[in-house]
Amino acid sequence: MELSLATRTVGEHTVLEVGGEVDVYTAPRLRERLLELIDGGARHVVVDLGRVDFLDSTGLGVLVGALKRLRTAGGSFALVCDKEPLLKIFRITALDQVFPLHPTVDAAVGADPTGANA
Amino acid sequence: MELSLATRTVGEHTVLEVGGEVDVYTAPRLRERLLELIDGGARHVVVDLGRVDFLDSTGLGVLVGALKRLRTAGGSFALVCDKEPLLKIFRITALDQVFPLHPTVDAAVGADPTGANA
Amino acid sequence: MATVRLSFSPAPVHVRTARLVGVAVARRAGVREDLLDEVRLAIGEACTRAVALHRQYGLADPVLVEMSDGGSYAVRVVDRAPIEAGIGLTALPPDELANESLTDEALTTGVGFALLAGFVEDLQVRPVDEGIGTEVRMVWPVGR
Amino acid sequence: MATVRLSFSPAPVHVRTARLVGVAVARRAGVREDLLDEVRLAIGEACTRAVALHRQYGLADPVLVEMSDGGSYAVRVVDRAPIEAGIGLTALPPDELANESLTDEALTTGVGFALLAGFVEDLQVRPVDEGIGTEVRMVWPVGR
Ligand SMILES: Nc1ncnc2c1ncn2[C@@H]1O[C@H](COP(=O)(O)OP(=O)(O)O)[C@@H](O)[C@H]1O
Ligand SMILES: Nc1ncnc2c1ncn2[C@@H]1O[C@H](COP(=O)(O)OP(=O)(O)O)[C@@H](O)[C@H]1O
Repeated sequence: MELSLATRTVGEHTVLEVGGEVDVYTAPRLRERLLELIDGGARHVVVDLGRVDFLDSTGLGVLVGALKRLRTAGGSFALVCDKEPLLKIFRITALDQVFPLHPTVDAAVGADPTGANA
Repeated sequence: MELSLATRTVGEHTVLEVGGEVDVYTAPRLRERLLELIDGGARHVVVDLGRVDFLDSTGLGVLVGALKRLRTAGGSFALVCDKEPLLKIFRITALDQVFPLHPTVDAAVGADPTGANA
Repeated sequence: MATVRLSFSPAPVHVRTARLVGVAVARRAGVREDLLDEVRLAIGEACTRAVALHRQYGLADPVLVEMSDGGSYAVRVVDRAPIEAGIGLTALPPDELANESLTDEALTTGVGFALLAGFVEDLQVRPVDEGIGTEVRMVWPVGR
Repeated sequence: MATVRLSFSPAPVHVRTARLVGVAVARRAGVREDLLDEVRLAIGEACTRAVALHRQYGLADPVLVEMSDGGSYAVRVVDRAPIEAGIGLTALPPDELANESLTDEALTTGVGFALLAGFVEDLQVRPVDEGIGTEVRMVWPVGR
């Protein structure tokens, strides 16, 4: 239920594993953590939504914010998600056309040209 | 969460295993089952509360009703309960002085003189 | 101070909703985990009593549960039944509990009140300030 | 027809309470299990929107969620914000979603509305009948 956040590094990529409910109550903590990572120099960020039980518009807004910030900084941002209910949320909001969405962390890291070239 | 009821026979005793929540919403179903058993001829009834998650005054009322009915019919009625929170409920209501309470079904069956002699 | 109010048609199934909400709000207000079983039971008993009274008097009015956290977790359960019915509940002594002459309703009411009084240290049962009805007021501490 | 009403101070944490209650009452009303994720999301979005409006306008008034089951499961989420703010939400096209000039608030609002419109077949957003405010009305079928 509660938000969980764990960071690890895969080559040039910073992978943020998110678990629990990302909603109007917990999204500020996700935003804070993403800002810390980006301010700390992370340029290629992968957010793994594999253990997310609930994601609402506030959580999606935070993810778009991180995408924009990294784009401005010349970095990259991708999401890992393989659960159909979550994918449906991205489709319905047309955010599947905004985010690179991958079924696994490996696919996300491999698909990122910047990361692959590094 | 939902009420579950299962009946089995141990010698002269009819053991009713109750699980889930016994409250104002589900207690009528427990009452009905106990009446069925008693009307069907059961005289030595043991109610096993081992898998009960929640028990309120309505549930307790139903158990007292069964006790009275069996007493009138010359039968016996006992409860199996070993969880401290549940035992506390019996103590607070003084119903621990009304019901024979046993930690296991074996203890309940063994302690019942009618059953033991049968 | 944040307040959550739940009101529901006087049906047994909604007592479950009230328990669910009462415990969720208590947890969020910071009531200790080991008190939550008591909170669940006490809110359930207060609502069961209110629903029984509304049914007894044929009242379709909703039962109200008000939860607020301002330094402590306070829960009010309000019914709209005539006052004589609401006040003056007493716990029954053990030798009366299994007495043949005691009706099932009276027994359940007595046991319900014993549970409320036994589990809630800070308990008040009193007439509502306005109109007809009784309120059961329960307070639990918050924080460690 | 049974009705459950929940009202809460406009704080994010209570949106969780509203989701919890909304789904519990839906389940008891007989809404199909495979619709409950949508119910959870939609009630959450409607309440998130109402809380955001109350905060934006500095309103301490509670947000109201009313659930009723009379042949179907109907949920109303009522805010008390000035009407211009409430009506006229539109879903954003993809090329605008990640546009730098779009504020985070506007994006979240647009995405929230897209989720409501996308998940709830029977959705109405309209001014409240009395006083100031908007109501989001959602209906789901009950039974198999
Ligand atoms: N709004 C939501 N945001 C994110 N995940 C969700 C949301 N709603 C449901 N889920 C998640 O989707 C999963 C549901 O999986 P499941 O019931 O197996 O769906 P399906 O059968 O469509 O795969 C669960 O992990 C659940 O927590
Ligand atoms: N009102 C109640 N009626 C019946 N069982 C209850 C009630 N409240 C709590 N319980 C049950 O008591 C058990 C709690 O056990 P636990 O938390 O281990 O308590 P303890 O630590 O006191 O043994 C759970 O099975 C819980 O569902």
